[in-house]
Amino acid sequence: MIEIHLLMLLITVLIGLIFSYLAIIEKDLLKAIGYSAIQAIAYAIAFYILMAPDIVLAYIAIAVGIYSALLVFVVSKTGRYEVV
Amino acid sequence: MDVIGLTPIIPILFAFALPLTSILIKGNRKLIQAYALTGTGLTLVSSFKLFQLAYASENPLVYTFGKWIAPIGIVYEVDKLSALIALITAALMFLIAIYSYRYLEHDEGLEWYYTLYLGLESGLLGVLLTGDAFNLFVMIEVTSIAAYALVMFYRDRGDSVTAGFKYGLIGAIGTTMYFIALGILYGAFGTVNFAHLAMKIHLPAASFIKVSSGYVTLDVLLKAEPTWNIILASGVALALATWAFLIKAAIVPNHFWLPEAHPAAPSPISAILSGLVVNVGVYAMIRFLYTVYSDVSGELAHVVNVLSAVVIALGAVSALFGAFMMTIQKDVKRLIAYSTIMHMGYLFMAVGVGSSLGLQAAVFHLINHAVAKALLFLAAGIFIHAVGSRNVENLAGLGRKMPIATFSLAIATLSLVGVPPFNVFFSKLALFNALIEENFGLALVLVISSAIALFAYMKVFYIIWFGKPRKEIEVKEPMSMSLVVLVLALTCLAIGLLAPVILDKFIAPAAEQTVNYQVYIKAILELASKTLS
Amino acid sequence: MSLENVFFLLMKFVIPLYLLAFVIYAIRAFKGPTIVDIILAVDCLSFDIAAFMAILAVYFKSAFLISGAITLALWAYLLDIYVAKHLVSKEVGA
Amino acid sequence: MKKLIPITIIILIIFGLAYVMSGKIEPQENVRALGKFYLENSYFGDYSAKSPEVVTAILWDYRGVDTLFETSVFFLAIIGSLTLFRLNKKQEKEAKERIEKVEELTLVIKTVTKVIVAMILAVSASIALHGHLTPGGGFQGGSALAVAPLLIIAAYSKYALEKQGLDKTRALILRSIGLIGIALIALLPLTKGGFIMQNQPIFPWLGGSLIFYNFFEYLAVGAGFTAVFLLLAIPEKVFKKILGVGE
Amino acid sequence: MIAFIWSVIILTLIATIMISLYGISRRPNLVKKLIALTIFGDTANLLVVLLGYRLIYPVAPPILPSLSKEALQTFVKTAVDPLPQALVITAVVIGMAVNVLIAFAIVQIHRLYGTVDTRELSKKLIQVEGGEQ
Amino acid sequence: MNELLFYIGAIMIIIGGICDLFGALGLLKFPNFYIRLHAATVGTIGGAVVPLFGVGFLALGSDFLGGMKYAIAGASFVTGIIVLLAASAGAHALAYAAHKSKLVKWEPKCDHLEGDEK
Repeated sequence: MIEIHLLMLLITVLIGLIFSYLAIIEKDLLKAIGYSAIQAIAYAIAFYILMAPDIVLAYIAIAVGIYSALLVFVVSKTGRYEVV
Repeated sequence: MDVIGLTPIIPILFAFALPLTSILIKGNRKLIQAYALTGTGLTLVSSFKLFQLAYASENPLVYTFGKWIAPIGIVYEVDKLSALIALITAALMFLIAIYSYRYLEHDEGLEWYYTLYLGLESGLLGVLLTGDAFNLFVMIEVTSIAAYALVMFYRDRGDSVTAGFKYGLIGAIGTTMYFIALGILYGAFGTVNFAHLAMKIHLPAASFIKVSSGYVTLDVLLKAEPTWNIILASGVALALATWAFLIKAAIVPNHFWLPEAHPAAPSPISAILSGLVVNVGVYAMIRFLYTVYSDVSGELAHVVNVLSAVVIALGAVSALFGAFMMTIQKDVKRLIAYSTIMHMGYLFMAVGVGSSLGLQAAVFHLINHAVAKALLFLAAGIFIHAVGSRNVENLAGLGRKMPIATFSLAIATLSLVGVPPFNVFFSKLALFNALIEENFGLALVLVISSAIALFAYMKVFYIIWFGKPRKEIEVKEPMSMSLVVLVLALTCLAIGLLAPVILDKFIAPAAEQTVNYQVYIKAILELASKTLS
Repeated sequence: MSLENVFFLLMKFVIPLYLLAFVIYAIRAFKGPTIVDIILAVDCLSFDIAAFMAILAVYFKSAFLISGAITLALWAYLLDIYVAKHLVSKEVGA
Repeated sequence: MKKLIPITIIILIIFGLAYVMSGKIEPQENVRALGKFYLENSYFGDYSAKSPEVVTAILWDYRGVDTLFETSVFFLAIIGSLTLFRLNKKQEKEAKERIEKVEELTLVIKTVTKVIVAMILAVSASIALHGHLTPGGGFQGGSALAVAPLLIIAAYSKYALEKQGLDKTRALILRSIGLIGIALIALLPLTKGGFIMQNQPIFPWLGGSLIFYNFFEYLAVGAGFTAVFLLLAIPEKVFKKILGVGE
Repeated sequence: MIAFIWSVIILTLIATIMISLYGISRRPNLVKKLIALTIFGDTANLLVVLLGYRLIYPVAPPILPSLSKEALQTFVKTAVDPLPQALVITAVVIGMAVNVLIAFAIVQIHRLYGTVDTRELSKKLIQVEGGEQ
Repeated sequence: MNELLFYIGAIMIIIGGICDLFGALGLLKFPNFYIRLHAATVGTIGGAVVPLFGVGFLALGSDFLGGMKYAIAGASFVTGIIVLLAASAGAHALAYAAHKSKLVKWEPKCDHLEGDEK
């Protein structure tokens, strides 16, 4: 039965890996924020499966909410596109 | 005993209440200054009391927060080393608080400045007193975040904001590394307390310590075996932690933030950053190498030896690098910042040597460097405050108009390059002795870099004293600022003159106690058995 | 067959369905092409994960795990509003 | 699709390495001694914090000093942000003046936001004040509370929030009250001959002092986030004028 | 099988850390650096929580379900390690505090220089230093 | 009674799972953003709200959860109501933003929001 937990964990962690990669190479910063939000949601459910409800509550608030809102503010005050 | 626990709590309590107080007193500058002086003064008194207590007792002092003994809760474990450095820290912070008032007379936001300042003090003291590796992480973060914000205090100057940003980014990476290291340590040893870690590492050797407690749970807790391969885990964790401390102490591959961040801050903050905040890295390194991983045997010793070699090499490189970079600087504060890199290189060389002599030299040099470097920045700050520029050329000829400041600057420079009657000479002598035992080349590095630094300092000094003023400006020495630098200059001289006594009375016992991990563990265990029976 | 066994049988069908849906949402988020598509996918993903968390709470038989779902729903809505506001007017705050 | 080539290679390498590694790893099935100690003692036992929520018990009782200074890290970060964006009295008034064109979102969003704000207050308070029994606690509840002003800032504007009387200074005052409350609760045991942050004999009921800590932390965190985002919400044009740079 | 999936998870997290470090050091845009920094901190936290997990079934969160001695027995047998979770909550909050401060610094840099690109920033910084002399 | 509640809940969860999958497929396959919004509604209302209420009923009806079934049920209903409000408003906000900032290329037969441009 533990394999089901581990498989769910594996899927979330892989989604986290792929979307952090995308967030880092994406040139449109607003899209990068979206990708990093997906990474944060994936990690949130990973914390959930790891049986850490306290962290889930704190982490969702910070990584999905505060970081995204903060980054949207920062992007709206600076520039939207990254020049490479 | 409450004084141990209260020492870091007093400044943070004052910091918590300052924003509210400032709203209540409508931002009156004098009252805010008085408030800050009260906060730092109380801390100074408390840390002096702590110093007395620590030197009066044989064993390290232990304070248990919430009555929880060692591995369960957080303890503050104060040995002579931490008490000594804490005293220096609190004293310097108090003096610099006096100095700051005049220096910041043209700037708004004094209440924010002092809130961050008190937070910084609390973090520094917490780093020194704590006996828990995770609490060390939290305290390093308290120190760093206050430091980042203070570097950016001149928010309308681009260079200072950029420097603060870089400092923050690299600092965040470093502390996260340390956090991963802590995770690995917990995974392997099942604890994050320094004494308990030391006990698990010396597990066969530590069986001499009897736990006279009837409580089964605690007994199991103390005797639990490490769960992972401790050699691999120690290696990875030490490497990550060392990287973090190298960042905090600005040793060569990670030094690049320092020459930008230190000059960009207001001069009193530069003095604190260069004199005290970089010590965090050195102190934490000493704790890990000398207390937790002292006298290890077998493969673990191999790991520690490799680490020491790396630390020595990086220290030597940064000593030379700092010295060379000093000679080409035009900005006074940047020059002093590079000198900090050089001195941190010395300290890491001494820490890496691993002998008792090396530790003594490192501790003595750490203290001397803190005093002298703070003095240098403060004295330079007086000139910068008068002229409003950091360029050496603009400071030309000011020396004759400001005798006290120039006198202090002279003492600071002479002291830092190691001229005999002043304090740094004696610690450099001790460093030289310690290094020549290890390797002749390292001693040579010390001598060469000192000579280069002498050249760089003399150039600055010559310009300030004999240079032709660019334009005539009326300058007056501000009394409170001059007083502070004078006190520090006299301290330099006094430490220099009394060096053998100080080395004998304060430094040697501190070094001896730091290396003795058995006493460190015993203090915790005795308290545990006493509380429980 | 007791209710508990029925429930676990149910889970064997429902969990793969949800995981598959998450992966498909993730693909949409990856493909874009515009920012609103990504945010819409994030939105759906987070609301569905909130539902999934509630289901898993029954599956793990623990009431403590469910409060994450409420917060996730709240914050996902916040993200929507912020991105929408940024797209409508340059300043988010005003 | 071209973007995915490097990541595919990375994942393949990971699977290869994991195949090599998997023989050497033992799945961990036991808790470490210290963790077991906390599990056994947090409610029952001789070293009890009288809280069935083990994580909160560790956070605010066993390792309370960590959390006290963690709170002060957050406090210093907010003070640092205020230092960076500091305004004097006149400039603050200037920042509060409504700029001419304020883009508000549609009526639908505003109405829903109103309803949700009301729900947030209830949910966040329950998360925070049951922190010693169920997951959650001061920080989690406070950050949920902070959603309410953040939603108002986005859906209406920051001026709407300030018109209701919640400006930066008030948020800062609330925050200071919360922090001073935490510090006083931490120091209170000293007067009864205990240690700093001691819980049990001094606060003898369920959860002990945890509920006070959670309440004050709830206030402090909620107000702190509000202050940060109110500062960020000042329009760039206004701030550039105050700073005297650009355009 | 369990060990294989477990090691894949750990290696994936390490790979994520590497990618985020690449992002911090190599991407020129400061906002991108901040995004990478948040990912770095989160991944480190997840890695530490993973250390406290137990590979058993059933497994429970570290919260006592009911206040009775019988419940305690099964609870201790099934609950995961609470200490890493407590450490991680502290680390999450601290990381958030640092990131908020860094975000403010980025906004301020943009106000002063009009750019958030490191290459342009270093050019402008050199200009300023040259201008002072 | 319990069994009835349980089976109602179970059926709602199954409906939710299927709706979720179809919503996801729709989101993947539909050609442009405004059409994808319809699929998103299936995904959020059908895929999240329905199973959340389902979990609430199911938890009320299942005795194997013991005393915590009321907590689970209550939290699920609250989450369900929040999602019900937030999902629709969020989708509306995104659609409004997309239209206002002219992000998405489309050729409408008639655009009722045209007058709202100013």
